[in-house]
Amino acid sequence: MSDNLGTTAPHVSVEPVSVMAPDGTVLDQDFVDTIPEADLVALYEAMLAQRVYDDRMIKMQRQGRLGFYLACTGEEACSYGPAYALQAQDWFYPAYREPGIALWRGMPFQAWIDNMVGNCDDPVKGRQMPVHWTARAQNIVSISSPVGTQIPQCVGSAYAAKLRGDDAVSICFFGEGTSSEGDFHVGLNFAGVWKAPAIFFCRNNGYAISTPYEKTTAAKHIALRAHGYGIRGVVVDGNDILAVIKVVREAAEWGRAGHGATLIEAKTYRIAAHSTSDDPTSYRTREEEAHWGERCPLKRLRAYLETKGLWDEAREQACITASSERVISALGVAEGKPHPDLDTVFDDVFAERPAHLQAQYSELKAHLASGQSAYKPK
Amino acid sequence: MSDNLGTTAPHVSVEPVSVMAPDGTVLDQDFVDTIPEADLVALYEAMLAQRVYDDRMIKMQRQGRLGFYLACTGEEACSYGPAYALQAQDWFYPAYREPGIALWRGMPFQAWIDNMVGNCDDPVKGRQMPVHWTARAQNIVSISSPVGTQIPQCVGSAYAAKLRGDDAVSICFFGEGTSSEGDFHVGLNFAGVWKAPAIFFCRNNGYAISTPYEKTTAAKHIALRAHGYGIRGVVVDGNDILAVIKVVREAAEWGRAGHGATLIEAKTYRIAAHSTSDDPTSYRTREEEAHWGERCPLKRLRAYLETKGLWDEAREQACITASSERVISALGVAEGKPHPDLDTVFDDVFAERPAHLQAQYSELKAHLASGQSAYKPK
Amino acid sequence: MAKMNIIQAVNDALHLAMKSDDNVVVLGEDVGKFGGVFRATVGLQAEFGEDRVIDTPLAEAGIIGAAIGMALYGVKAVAEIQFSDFIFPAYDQIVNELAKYRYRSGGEYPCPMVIRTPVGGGIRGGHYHSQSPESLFVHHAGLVVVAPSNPYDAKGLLLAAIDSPDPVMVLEPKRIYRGPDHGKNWGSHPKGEVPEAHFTVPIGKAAIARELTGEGTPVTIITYGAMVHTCGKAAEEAAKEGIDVELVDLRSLQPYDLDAIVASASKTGRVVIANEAPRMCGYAAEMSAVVTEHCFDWLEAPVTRVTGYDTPFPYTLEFAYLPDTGRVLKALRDVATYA
Amino acid sequence: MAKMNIIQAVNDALHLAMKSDDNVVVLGEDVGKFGGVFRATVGLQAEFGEDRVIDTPLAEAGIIGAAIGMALYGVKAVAEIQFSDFIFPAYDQIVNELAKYRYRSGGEYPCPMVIRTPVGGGIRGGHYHSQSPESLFVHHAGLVVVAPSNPYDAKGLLLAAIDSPDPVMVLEPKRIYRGPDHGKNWGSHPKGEVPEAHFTVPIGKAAIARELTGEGTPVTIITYGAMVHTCGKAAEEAAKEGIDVELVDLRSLQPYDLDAIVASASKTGRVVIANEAPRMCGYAAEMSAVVTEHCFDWLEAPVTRVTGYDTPFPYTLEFAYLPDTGRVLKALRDVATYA
Ligand SMILES: Cc1ncc(C[n+]2csc(CCOP(=O)(O)OP(=O)(O)O)c2C)c(N)n1
Ligand SMILES: Cc1ncc(C[n+]2csc(CCOP(=O)(O)OP(=O)(O)O)c2C)c(N)n1
Ligand SMILES: [Mg+2]
Ligand SMILES: [Mg+2]
Repeated sequence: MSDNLGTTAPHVSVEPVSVMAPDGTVLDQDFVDTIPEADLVALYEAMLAQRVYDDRMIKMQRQGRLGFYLACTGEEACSYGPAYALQAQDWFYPAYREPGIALWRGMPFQAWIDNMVGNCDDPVKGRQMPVHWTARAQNIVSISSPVGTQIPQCVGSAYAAKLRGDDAVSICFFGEGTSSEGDFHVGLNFAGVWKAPAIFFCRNNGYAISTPYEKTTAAKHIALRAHGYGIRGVVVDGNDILAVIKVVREAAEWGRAGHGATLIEAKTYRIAAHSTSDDPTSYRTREEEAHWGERCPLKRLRAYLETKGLWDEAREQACITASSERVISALGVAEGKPHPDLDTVFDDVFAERPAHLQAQYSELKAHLASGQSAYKPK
Repeated sequence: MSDNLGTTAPHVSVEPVSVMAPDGTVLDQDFVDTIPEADLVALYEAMLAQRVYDDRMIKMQRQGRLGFYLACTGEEACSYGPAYALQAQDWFYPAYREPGIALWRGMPFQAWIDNMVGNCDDPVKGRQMPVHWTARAQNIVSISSPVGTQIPQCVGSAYAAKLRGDDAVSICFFGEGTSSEGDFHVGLNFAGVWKAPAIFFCRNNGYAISTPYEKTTAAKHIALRAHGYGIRGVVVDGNDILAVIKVVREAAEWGRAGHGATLIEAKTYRIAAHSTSDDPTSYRTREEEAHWGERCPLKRLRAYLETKGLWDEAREQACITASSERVISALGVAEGKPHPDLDTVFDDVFAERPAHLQAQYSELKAHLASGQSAYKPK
Repeated sequence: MAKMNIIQAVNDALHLAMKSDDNVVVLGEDVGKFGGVFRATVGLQAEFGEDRVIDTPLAEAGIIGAAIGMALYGVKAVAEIQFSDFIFPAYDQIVNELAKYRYRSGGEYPCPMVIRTPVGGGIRGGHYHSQSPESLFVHHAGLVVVAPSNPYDAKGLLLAAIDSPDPVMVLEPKRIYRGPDHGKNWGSHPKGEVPEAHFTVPIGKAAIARELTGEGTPVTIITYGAMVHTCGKAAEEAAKEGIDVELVDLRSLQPYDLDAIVASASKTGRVVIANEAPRMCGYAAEMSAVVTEHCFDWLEAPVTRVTGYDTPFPYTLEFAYLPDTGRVLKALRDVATYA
Repeated sequence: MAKMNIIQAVNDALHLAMKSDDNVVVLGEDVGKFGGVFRATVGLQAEFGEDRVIDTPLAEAGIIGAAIGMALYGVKAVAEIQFSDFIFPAYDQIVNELAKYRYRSGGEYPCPMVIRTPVGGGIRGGHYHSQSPESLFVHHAGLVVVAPSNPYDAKGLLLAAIDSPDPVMVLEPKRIYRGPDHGKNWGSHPKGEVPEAHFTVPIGKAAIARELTGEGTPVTIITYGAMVHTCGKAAEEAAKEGIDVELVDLRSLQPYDLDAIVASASKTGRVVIANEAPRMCGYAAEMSAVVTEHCFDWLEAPVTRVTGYDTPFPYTLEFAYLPDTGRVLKALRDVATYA
């Protein structure tokens, strides 16, 4: 336990927490020792697989097989780390760049892919764009496009758990761009007053689409804002998955101990484009991208595992091949499934379908049957 | 100039700035000397008059002569101080508890009273509740009931002035309760990025209606939030008008010098009820009220003026009597004036009255003429 | 049965709900120690504690956002927004999040919670203490919206809202909180009699606040909230002139009781719709369109709206602005004599 | 004249306005270096500098709030909201502040500024990149709301908006940004010809996008934005079946062109109203009510709405959800054959 946690008075620190240097050298062996080697390997494999999924999916989107995709390339540690650090009863509010939350916590891979396609088995029933999945069984809350809205919601869940006497913390993910929204402020302030066991995980990846950090805020660090809410504030090297695990664990302990919330700022970099709708060449340099490419979280963990003899090029290639096959095959399966049923347009608006929606449903059904609709069911 | 201003790197300080102790003892003679004695007397007279207006108006409201009133009792220094400290070209966004902005800057007293009554000469044409005046000639922006909305607007004006090369700062007033709204965050963050010559004046009077500071935020000071926006942050004794003048002047110099915004937190106390719709007896103690009553800004300045021989009980009584007569007579005049014309309902929705509003106007006019309306013009 | 005004009925409903279910939480600005600016939550914090009756910071987005999070987790939040004019900082949370949660999560995350908020004019509140925002919420699918017009319905609808699996907005007409006549007199009103036990008023069902007598030209009025009383008075006046009004009190705005509307409109063929909100794209517009679509062949006169004007809400001239008995009466005469 | 699509027309209008008046400022998320996610502001920052073409922090309330402050001070801000689905964090600033400033200040503080935002579906955006929020702004008095359906109007209305003394919202139908046929083909459309100089399209005036030919049963369609093209195609189909459509492209939603509506509806007696937004309390409801109120004696059939359904906006089934040519055609047949 860091001395940052030794007291119940929240503390704000902007010295980035790191466990490994960019070249994989261990800076905090004690912490590394808390994580079984098998887990380190599993985490690396999962991040590498994610990299492969992301690359594949972007290609598929270019081929017109997906409507949209958004990768977490370079930021894998910021979702696999927290997913690993927290417990089954904890609640997650991911943004759109945290696939690791889903996949590490056990959302079925095929369901995740079905969401990318929006087919009849998509957990959200084809209602949202790709990358907006949900996983109730894993306490992972439905992803929203509007950014920041989930921050006060996460505080509500954290408070509810506390009220019920449950030992659960709630964590919310968002980018540094999102931290400019009013909901950020409102949520963190409520969390402070309520001493809610919440963790606010800000991925500072340098950009909000094209907008660089300097145009997002004049604050040196987002974590400094913790001062204004009377909660803990921590900066972490977001490309160091072990450091991420460490700070999330500490934040969870702090919350479970009844001390309240923590704002974590993870410094990382969005190596990929914002999404398949974006082209970063117009707003940043190739040098900058290359610089961060070198510091990517996979390289770092791999270097460590290799020194320990836990990883090698053969395993690397095997993992890449297996992941690639896995995603291609799942995508093929997903593409083979039909569209969600017409009912899905009118269901789940309310618990029961009211008369006016039943009437609209009948009207639309007749329209499709007439053969005059622009929509062709699949 | 305090060393707080000696550098261009914004600094956050939570040591309350004070110029006079609560008993009137001077702590910073150099600063006192920058203010002509005549001005000190004028400021005291204005604050005392304000106290009288507020007391009278509350009585009038109880007698049913006003629909609503809201006093600034105990917080007079927080509007008369900034009004004095700033310049003619500066822009003001008052909340509802800053009459000093209007009256010190020269809004005609009768117009201010006409607003309380909502008569035909009310500058807002009887469209808003009392205490929601406007004074374009003084660069004082229209008061809104929704709290916090003016904070980003103030940043817009500050930016506009900078863009035009005008030497104007913009100042926005709000309570500590209001600092919980999203607009607070959004506005201060924009100001930071834009280095806008804005001053955010937070009157921390301990309550948001019945909600005490501890339920508003877990932050020790609102001023700490400046850390999160890369702007200056200052705490001031809000019952010390000279200290208020000092920090506002410094903030204005900082802004005019191109360094950007300042968040000022003025620690004060709302001695009166929130408004004539409120009764504080259920949520706070008489002792607390008495404690702060002793520390009121009028007592403090009066003590100083008396030591200097600039004030005495005779002048006190004369001022009270004159102010009382002034407000009673103005209120009588205001009550004698007719209601705003029916046109005022349909004017100013747009620059020109469109056809549908003209039709609605004609309809209403006919209705009134029919004698069947619930409304009786005065 | 007990005599209650709307505030007491709301307070009583909250009290019952909190007592019977530990899972119910009340939150909002000044709802705790103070009991709310309209006193609707008085006594709750003393009885149920600060953890369940929460004085929140001043931030509507936080109140609704946090209540959503509670709902997702399984706690039933009843949030108060002090005045509906101040609900807009939470508009995004309500329309993009609350309304859409169940749908966008494929049914995995329903979001049952309640928002209570006082609406409407008539209390000398001017611009920002008088608005009627119902159509702005009805337009977004996913929100149940109800608007009681009396103490009985206020209690029964609020309890139904708390029991509902959907998010429900309860729009409380503040001008009749303490009585329908200039804020007085629930005592003598039949709907001022309210059972003390738990009961619900079904969501989606209108009430007939005045039935046809069979004497005179039949006309339907469709309305809700405080306007039920304005229209009721107009109906009494109109009766003297040979106009026989069936007064439909919608009670639920989303979903609404199409059967009741069609039954009345097709019977009378003459329809007046009244609401306080501005005309353009207000709830009355929807009712007008619906009546035309479903009852065209029965219509003897154009469906006619009596509404607030398309201006912000004024202060001094409030009672000129607000649709009053005289304006409803004029509309009744117009449709009754239309030929 | 030049060939332009809507994006180019918008870009051209902004360019002209900024060039002729130093006082015009553009702000929004990603509008500067990147030129906007739809590329509407491309090149402006390079030409007019970072002070006048501002990449803001990600906060819609800040964009609109700051633009209001600029307007009060005398600077003309043209704010972009990246998608209208994301406008709701700024809803309070728009409806409680911007809309009411002139009124609540007794005319002392007019607030002329422009909000541009892409609206509507058809681009595979699902829930949160497809909404059509017009009625939510029209309901609040004080906001001018326009909705161009082609490049010519897009440029002319935007320039009129920038010249206007009132706050104006320009709702840009994103699905036809680059062409009316599945996002292609402004090239061959007559309104793809746009004058290069400054010109304005008058606010408050509708256009007749298709005139009656005199052959067949006359029917009026009232619509705007992208639906003008869906309806235009339906009108062509309908002509083959003996239905003769007068297609009213409203262009301005607030204020709207009552004369044009009444002229057409009273001529044809049969009216279809089409909009993409959900039905309940949508803009079509207002048009339906208005037509009934003003043209009742001429109506041969119930005024009929073709709208989005009262559900959130789906992704995979988007083209089932969106009102299409077939649905408009069905409505045309229904009203044309009504007896
Ligand atoms: C309220 C809202 N406004 C605008 C957008 C459009 N948008 C989507 S992502 C994004 C940038 C987010 O940046 P950041 O929070 O830093 O997250 P990152 O994408 O870098 O992970 C924007 C502006 C949105 N989704 N929601
Ligand atoms: C957006 C909004 N929500 C709620 C209110 C109701 N209200 C009016 S004043 C007030 C308390 C404000 O407290 P604070 O900001 O501390 O200012 P003070 O009254 O203490 O000067 C509240 C909740 C409002 N005016 N606006
Ligand atoms: Mg980012
Ligand atoms: Mg206060």
